[in-house]
Amino acid sequence: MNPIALLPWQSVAALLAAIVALAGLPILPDGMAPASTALVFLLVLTGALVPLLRLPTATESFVLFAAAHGPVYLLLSGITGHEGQAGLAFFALVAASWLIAWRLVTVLSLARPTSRPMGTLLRLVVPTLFGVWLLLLWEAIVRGAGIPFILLPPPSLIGVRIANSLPILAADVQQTIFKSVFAGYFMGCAAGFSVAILADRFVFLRRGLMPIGNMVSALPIIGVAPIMVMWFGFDWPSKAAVVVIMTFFPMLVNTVAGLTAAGSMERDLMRTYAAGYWQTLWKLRLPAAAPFIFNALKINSTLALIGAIVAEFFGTPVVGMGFRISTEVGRMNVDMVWAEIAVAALAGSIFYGVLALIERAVTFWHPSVRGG
Amino acid sequence: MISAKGLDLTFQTGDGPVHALSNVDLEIGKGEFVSFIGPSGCGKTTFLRVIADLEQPTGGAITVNGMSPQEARRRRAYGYVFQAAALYPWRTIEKNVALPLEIMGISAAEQRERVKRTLDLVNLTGFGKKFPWQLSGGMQQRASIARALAFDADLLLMDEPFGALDEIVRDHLNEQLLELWARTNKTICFVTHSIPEAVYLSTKIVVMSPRPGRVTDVINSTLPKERPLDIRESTEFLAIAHRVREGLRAGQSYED
Amino acid sequence: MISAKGLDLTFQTGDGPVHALSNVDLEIGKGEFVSFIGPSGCGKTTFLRVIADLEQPTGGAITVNGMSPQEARRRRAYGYVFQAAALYPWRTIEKNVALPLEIMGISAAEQRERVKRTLDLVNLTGFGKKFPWQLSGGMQQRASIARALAFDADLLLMDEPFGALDEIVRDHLNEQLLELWARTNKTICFVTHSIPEAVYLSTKIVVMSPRPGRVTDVINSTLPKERPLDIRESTEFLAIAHRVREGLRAGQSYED
Amino acid sequence: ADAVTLQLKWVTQAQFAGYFVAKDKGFYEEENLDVTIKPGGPDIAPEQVIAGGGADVIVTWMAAGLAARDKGVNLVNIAQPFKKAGMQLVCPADGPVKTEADFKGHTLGVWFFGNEYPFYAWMNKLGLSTEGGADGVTVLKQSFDVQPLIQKQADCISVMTYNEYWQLIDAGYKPEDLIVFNYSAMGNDLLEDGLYVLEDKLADPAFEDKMVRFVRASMKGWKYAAENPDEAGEIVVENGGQDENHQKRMMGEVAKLIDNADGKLIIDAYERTAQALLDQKIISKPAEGAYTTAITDKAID
Amino acid sequence: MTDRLRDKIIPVTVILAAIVVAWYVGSYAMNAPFQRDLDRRAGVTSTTWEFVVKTMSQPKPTLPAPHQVAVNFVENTFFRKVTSNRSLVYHAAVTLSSTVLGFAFGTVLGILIAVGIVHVVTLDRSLMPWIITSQTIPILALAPMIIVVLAAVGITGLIPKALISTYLSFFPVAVGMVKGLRSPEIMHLDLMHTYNASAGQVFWKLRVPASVPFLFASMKVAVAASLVGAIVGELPTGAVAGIGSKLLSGSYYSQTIDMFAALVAGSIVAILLVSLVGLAGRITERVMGARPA
Ligand SMILES: Nc1ncnc2c1ncn2[C@@H]1O[C@H](COP(=O)(O)OP(=O)(O)OP(=O)(O)O)[C@@H](O)[C@H]1O
Ligand SMILES: Nc1ncnc2c1ncn2[C@@H]1O[C@H](COP(=O)(O)OP(=O)(O)OP(=O)(O)O)[C@@H](O)[C@H]1O
Ligand SMILES: [Mg+2]
Ligand SMILES: [Mg+2]
Repeated sequence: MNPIALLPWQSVAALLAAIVALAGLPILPDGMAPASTALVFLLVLTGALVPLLRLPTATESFVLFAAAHGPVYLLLSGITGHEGQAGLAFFALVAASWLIAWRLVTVLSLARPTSRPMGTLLRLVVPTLFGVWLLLLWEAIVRGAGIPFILLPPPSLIGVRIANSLPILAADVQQTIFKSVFAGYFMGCAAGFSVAILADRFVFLRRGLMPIGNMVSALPIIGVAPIMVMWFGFDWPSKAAVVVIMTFFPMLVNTVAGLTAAGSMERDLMRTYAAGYWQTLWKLRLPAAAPFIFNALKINSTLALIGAIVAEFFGTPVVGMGFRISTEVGRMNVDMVWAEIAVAALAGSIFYGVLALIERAVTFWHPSVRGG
Repeated sequence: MISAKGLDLTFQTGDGPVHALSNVDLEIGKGEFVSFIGPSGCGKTTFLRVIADLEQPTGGAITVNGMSPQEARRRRAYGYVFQAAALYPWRTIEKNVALPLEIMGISAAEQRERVKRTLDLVNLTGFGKKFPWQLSGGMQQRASIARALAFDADLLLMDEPFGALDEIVRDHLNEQLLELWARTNKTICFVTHSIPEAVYLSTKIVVMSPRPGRVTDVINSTLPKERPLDIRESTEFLAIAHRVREGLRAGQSYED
Repeated sequence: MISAKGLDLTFQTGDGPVHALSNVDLEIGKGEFVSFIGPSGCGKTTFLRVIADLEQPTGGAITVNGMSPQEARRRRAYGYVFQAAALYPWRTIEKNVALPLEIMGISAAEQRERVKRTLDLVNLTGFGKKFPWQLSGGMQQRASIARALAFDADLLLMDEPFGALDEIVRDHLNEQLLELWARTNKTICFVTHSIPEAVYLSTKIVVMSPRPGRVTDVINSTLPKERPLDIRESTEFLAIAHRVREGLRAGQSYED
Repeated sequence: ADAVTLQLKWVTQAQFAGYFVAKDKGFYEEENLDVTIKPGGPDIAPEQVIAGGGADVIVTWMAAGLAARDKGVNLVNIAQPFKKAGMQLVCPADGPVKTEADFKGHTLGVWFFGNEYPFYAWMNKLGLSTEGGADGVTVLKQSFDVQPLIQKQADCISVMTYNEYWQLIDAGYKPEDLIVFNYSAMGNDLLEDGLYVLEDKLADPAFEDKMVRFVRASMKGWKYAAENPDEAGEIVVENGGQDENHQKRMMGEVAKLIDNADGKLIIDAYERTAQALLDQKIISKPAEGAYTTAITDKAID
Repeated sequence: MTDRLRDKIIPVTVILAAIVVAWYVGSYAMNAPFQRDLDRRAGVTSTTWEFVVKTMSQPKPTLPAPHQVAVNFVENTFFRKVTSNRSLVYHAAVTLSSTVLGFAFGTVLGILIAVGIVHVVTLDRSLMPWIITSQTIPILALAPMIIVVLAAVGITGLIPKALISTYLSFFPVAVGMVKGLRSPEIMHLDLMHTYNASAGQVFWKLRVPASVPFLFASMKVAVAASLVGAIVGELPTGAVAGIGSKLLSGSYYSQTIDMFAALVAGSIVAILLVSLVGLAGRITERVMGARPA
C-alpha cells in the first residue's frame, strides 16, 4: 500500500511544505548556518514521517513535540536581526512545523488519559499549545515579512517590554482594574440584582421595567462614556459610572429571568407549606436563579473591562490602562500598547476564570456542571 | 374529612373556556384511601389541587377538615406528593426532607430526629447525605414521599407518585404505602392511571371522565384491609377491576 | 433472524465497570413477536441497541439475518422505535415519516406513495401536514412507528414505545400493533415494563434481571394469534402473567 | 495627475484650512496633483499612518515628529506653515492660579497624543514635578473640550488660541475672566503644524518634485485662506467641519499663526524645539537631518 | 386588548414618565451651578422660575433637558436633507452599513468556528478557551490601531469598522451555535445512525434545524455588539461620519444636546436591528413549524 495514504493529512501537507522550502532555499540570505538548515529539514521530515511508525501515543507525542518546536526555534533565532529577509523557504518551513504541531495537538486530543491528573494535564496542554502557536506564528510573520514594529511588534518584544515596565503596568492595573472596574462592577451588579428583586416583588414595576430593561441592554451604552467623564470628573469615579451603567441591565434582565426559572411544581410545593415570599425566594428561587445570575456576572466581567478602558479615552489622570494605550500609541511605543493589552487580556481571563470556578462550586447541582 | 358539593372549575384559556371540573360531589371520610382514575385531562390533578388550595374553584363548595382549603393550607393540614419527585437539586436528600420543617420553624434537633425517622420509614436510611441526582428514580420518589410525611399531616395528597417507575418497584412501593397507611391511619387521596394499582390500594375508587371533567362512578372496595400482592389474582379483585374498566370505557371514546 | 451466543457487554464508567449484558444466548425466528421484560437497568435497551449496532458487544457473537449488526445496519435491515417518539419538531408528520426515505435516496414520487401508505397503516390519514406538537402523545407515537415502517425492513425494534401513554390509549395501540404484525408478518422485538402488555402481545417473552444483565427465563406464549382485548381476563392469560411475575421476582431483590 | 495622500493630525477644521482651500480652489490641480486629504482624530497618530504607508505626507507637531524619528520612523520636515504656537494654558481669574508661581499643588489639564510635550518642557523649565503632591502639579489627560474648567475639575486647562479658547468665550467667560499663559509669548513654544515625509522616499527626485509642487499649492491655499477667512471657513464646513461661525473665527485666529504663508522653517525655533525635547529625554539622542529647506526653497521664491 | 393595556402599556408608560420626571429634576440639578456662575459673572438676578427655565435652555448644558434633546433629534432627523452632514439619518445610515456588514461577517465567522468545533476534535479541545480570552482583549482600545494598520495595507472605509464589529459579534454566534449544533438529543442522533446517515446528512437534516433557535437568540446579542463595535470604530476615524463621530465631535465642542440626540439615534438603530433579527427568527421558526408562543 502507498505509504502516503497511511499518513495523516497534516504530515502530507508538512512534507509538501518541506519540498516547497527545498525549492526556495536558502532559508535566509545570510545568518543561517548550513548545519542548522540541515537540522531544520531533518526535524521536519522526522515529524512528518513519525506517524508511519505507529509508536505509542506518549512516544509519538514526544517526537512530534521536538519536531515541531525545534525547527521553529531555529528559524526564529535565525530571523532575529535579519527582519524582512525571509523568503519562501522560511515561511514554508514555519508552516511545516506548524502542521506538525497540529498533528501533535490532534494526537493529544484523541489520547485516552489513563488517570485523572493525566486527563487534567491534557486538557490544559492542548489549548496551551494552541495559544503558543498563535504567538509563534505572529512572531514568524512579523519578523519574516519585516512588518515595521511600530505597526505590529513581535510577541518577544512585547514580553521584554512587559518585563521592563512592571511598575507602570502595576500602577495602571491598580487604577483601572482595582479602582474603576471593581467599584463599578460591584455597584452595577448589586444595583441590578436589587432592582431585580424589587421588580420581582412588585409586579407593576416588573411589567414596566422589563421591556425597558430588555431594550436598554441592546443599546450601545458605551456611548455615554464621554458624558460620564463630563459629569463625574477625570478620576476613576467616571469610569466606574460607565461600568455601573453597562453592567446594570444585563444583571437586571438575567436575574429577573432567573427568578422565573424555578419550576411551577417546585413553587407549588412551597405553597403547600404556606411558605412566605422571602422563604420561597431564599430557599427556592434564588438557588434556581443562580445559573442565570452567574451568566450575568460573567458577561459583565468582560463588559466592565471594556467600559473602563474606553472611558479612559475621554479624559483621565495620567495613569490607567486606557490612558496608557492611547498615549503610547501617540508616542509610537506600540510595544507598550500591546503590553497593556496583554495585561488586560490576562486580567480579564483571570476574572472570568475565577467567576467560572465559583460558579462551578455554587451551582454544582446544575446538570450543565454535573455533566461536564 | 373532605367534602365537595357541586364543585365547578373552568379555566379561561386562549382557545376558550376549559371545564376541568363540573358539578363534582364527593365525600371522603377520615382514614380512607381514595384513588382517582380516569383518562388524561379528566381533572384528577385539578381536583387534588383544589383540595390543596393551589387552584380556586369557580363554583360549588369544598371543605377540608371542616375548613376552607386556604385555611387548611395555612394550618399545614396536608402533605402533597407531586407526579415528579420535585426535589431541589442543590439540597441533599436529608435537607430536602427537612425543607418543610425549616419553613415551619421547627427546632434543629427535632428536624434531625424527624428526618431520620421518615427516611427510615421509606427505606432510605443512609442515603441522607446524597444529592437527588445520585439516586435512582424510585429512590427519589420515596424521598419525596418522605418529605410529605415529615411534618405528619393527617391528609396525604398524591398525584401519580409512581407514574414514572417500573412495575416491580411500583409493586414494592404500593405494598409499603399500604402498610404505612394501615399503621398511621392517615387519609390518602391518590391519583393513578393504573387500574390494578387503584384497585389494590383503595377503599374507594373515584372514576372520572373528561370534557367536562366529572365523577362518573364511585366504587367502594370490598377487599379486606390486609392485602398481600397476590390478592391481585383473586376473582374479587378482578371483578372490581372489571367494573373500573367498564366505568372508564363508558366515560370516553377511544379517539385521541 | 437474530441469534446471540454468549453475548457480553461491559460499560467502563467512572465508578468502575457496569455489566449491562452477561452471557446472553437467544434465538429469535422470523415472524416472531418477542417481548423483553425486566426491572430497570437489566439491559433491555442495551440488547436492542446491540442488535441495532448502536452499541458494540465486548464479548460473544451476534448475527442479524445472518450478517453482523453493522452490516445489517448498512443494509438498513431494521426499523427502530425509541421510547419517546423522537420526531423532529421542525418537520411535519409527513416529512418525519419521509426522513429515512430521503436519507436512503428514494425518489420523491415513491416517497410520497410510501408515506401515504404507512400513515394509513397507523390510522393517521389526513394528519400528514401537521407538526408533531399538534398531535396527542399517542398519535405522535404512531407517527414514529410509521417512520420505522416506512422503509419496510423485516425487523422492527421497539424500545418501550408506549411507556409514556395512559392505559386506555395504550390498550388501543396494542391492539393496532398486533393487527399490523399479523398483517405484515414482520419480526418484532419489543421492550416493555408492563406484564399484561408483554403477555398480551408476544409469542415469546424474555425475562431479564440486572447486575449483571442476563436472561433468566424465556416463556413461549400459548395464546392464539387472534387476541381480543378481553383475553386478558382469561385464565390462560393470567397463568402466563403469573409465570412472568414469578420470573421477575426470582431474578431480583427489591433493593434498588 | 500625481496622487498624493495627506494625513491630518486632527479632525476637519480651519486649522487645516489651507489644504482644503487648495483642493477646493483647484490649486493642486494646477500643479497636476490629485490630493486625498484624510482627517485625523483623537487616536490617530499620523506618524504611524505614514510609517505604515497610509499617507505620503502628514501634518504633525514637531515634538511628535522628532519623537517618531527617534523611534526609527525617519520623518523629515519639509515645510512649516505654522510659525507660532497656538497652544496656551488658561485659568479662570477667580480661581487659585494667577501666575506660574501658583501652579504648585494644583491640577492642570493637558492633551496627550503628542500634544503634551510643550507642557512637560515648560514644567521642566519651571522645575515642577508632574507627579502631583504639594510641591508638584497634578496632571490630567483632559478631554477635547472646555468642560474640565466649566465643571471645575481642573484649575487650568490647555486650549488652542483658535479653537477651545473661543468655546470658553461662548460659554460665557469674558476675556478678562481668564488668565492666559501663551507658550509663544513665554518663549516656551514648540513648533506645531508642519509637513513631514519619510526620508528614504524623499531621496527619489520624482517624489521630491511632487512635494515641491504640493507645498507650493498648499501655501497658495494658506495664503488664500488667510486673506478670505469667511470663504475658507465655509470650505472647511463643506468638507465636514462643524459649526460654520466657529470655523470662520478659527480661520481668523489661525491666520495669525501662519504669518506670511511661505512655509519656511525657522531654524532657531527648530533648534530650540529639538533641545527642549532632548532636555526632557523625550528623544534619546540629538535630532539630525530632521528637516530640509530644499523643498520650500524650490517651491517658494 | 385590555389585558395588554393593563399588563404592558400602562406600567411601561408610568415607568417612562417617572424616568422623564427624574431626568428633568436631574438636568435642573446638574445645570444649576454653571448657570449660577454665569449669572454671577454677568451680574444678572432672576426669579426662581426664570432661573429654572434658564437651566433648561442652555446651549451646552451639562445634562440637556428631555425636550431639548427631542427638539434637536426631530430637527436633525426629519428636517434635514438626508445627504446633509448634519442629518442624523445620514449618520445612522453610515453606522448601520458598517454594523450590518460586520454583523454579517461575524455571523458567518461564528458559524464556521462552531461547525469546526463540533466536527473537529482538535479544535474542540484547543479553541474554546481562546475564544473566551479573545473577548477579554479590549478590542475597542485597539480600534484606532486596527484602523491605522488596515489603512496601511490599503483597507479603508467601511471594512475596518466592520472588522471591529465582526470581532465583537462572532463570539456570541460561535458560542450559541456550538450549543445549538450540539442540542440534538442522543436519541435523535441514534435515529440517524440507524438509518446509516452520512455526516453531511446528520448535519443538514438534524444539527442545522435543531440549532436555528440558538442561532437567532445569539444573533440578537451579536447585532447589538456589532453596533457597539461600529460606533467605537468610528470614534478615531476622524469624525467624518456615523453616530460615533457625531458623539466625538459633540464632545469636542461640548455639544451635549447633539451627543444625546446621537445616542437616541444609536438606540433607535439598535432597537430596529434587534427587532428585525427577532422578527426574522420568528418567521423562520414559524415556517419550521415551531409552536406559536
Ligand atoms: N392552568 C391551566 N390552564 C388551563 N387549562 C388547564 C390548566 N390546568 C389544567 N387545565 C386543563 O384542565 C383539564 C384537566 O386537567 P388535569 O391536569 O386536572 O387533568 P388530569 O386528569 O390530571 O390529567 P393527566 O392524567 O393527564 O394528568 C385539562 O383539559 C387541562 O388541559
Ligand atoms: N452508555 C452507558 N454508559 C455506561 N453505563 C450504561 C450506558 N448505557 C447503559 N448503561 C448501564 O447499563 C445497564 C443496563 O442499561 P439499559 O439501559 O440497557 O437498561 P434497561 O433495561 O433498558 O433499563 P430501563 O428499563 O431503565 O430502560 C444499566 O445499569 C445502565 O446504567
Ligand atoms: Mg394530572
Ligand atoms: Mg431502557
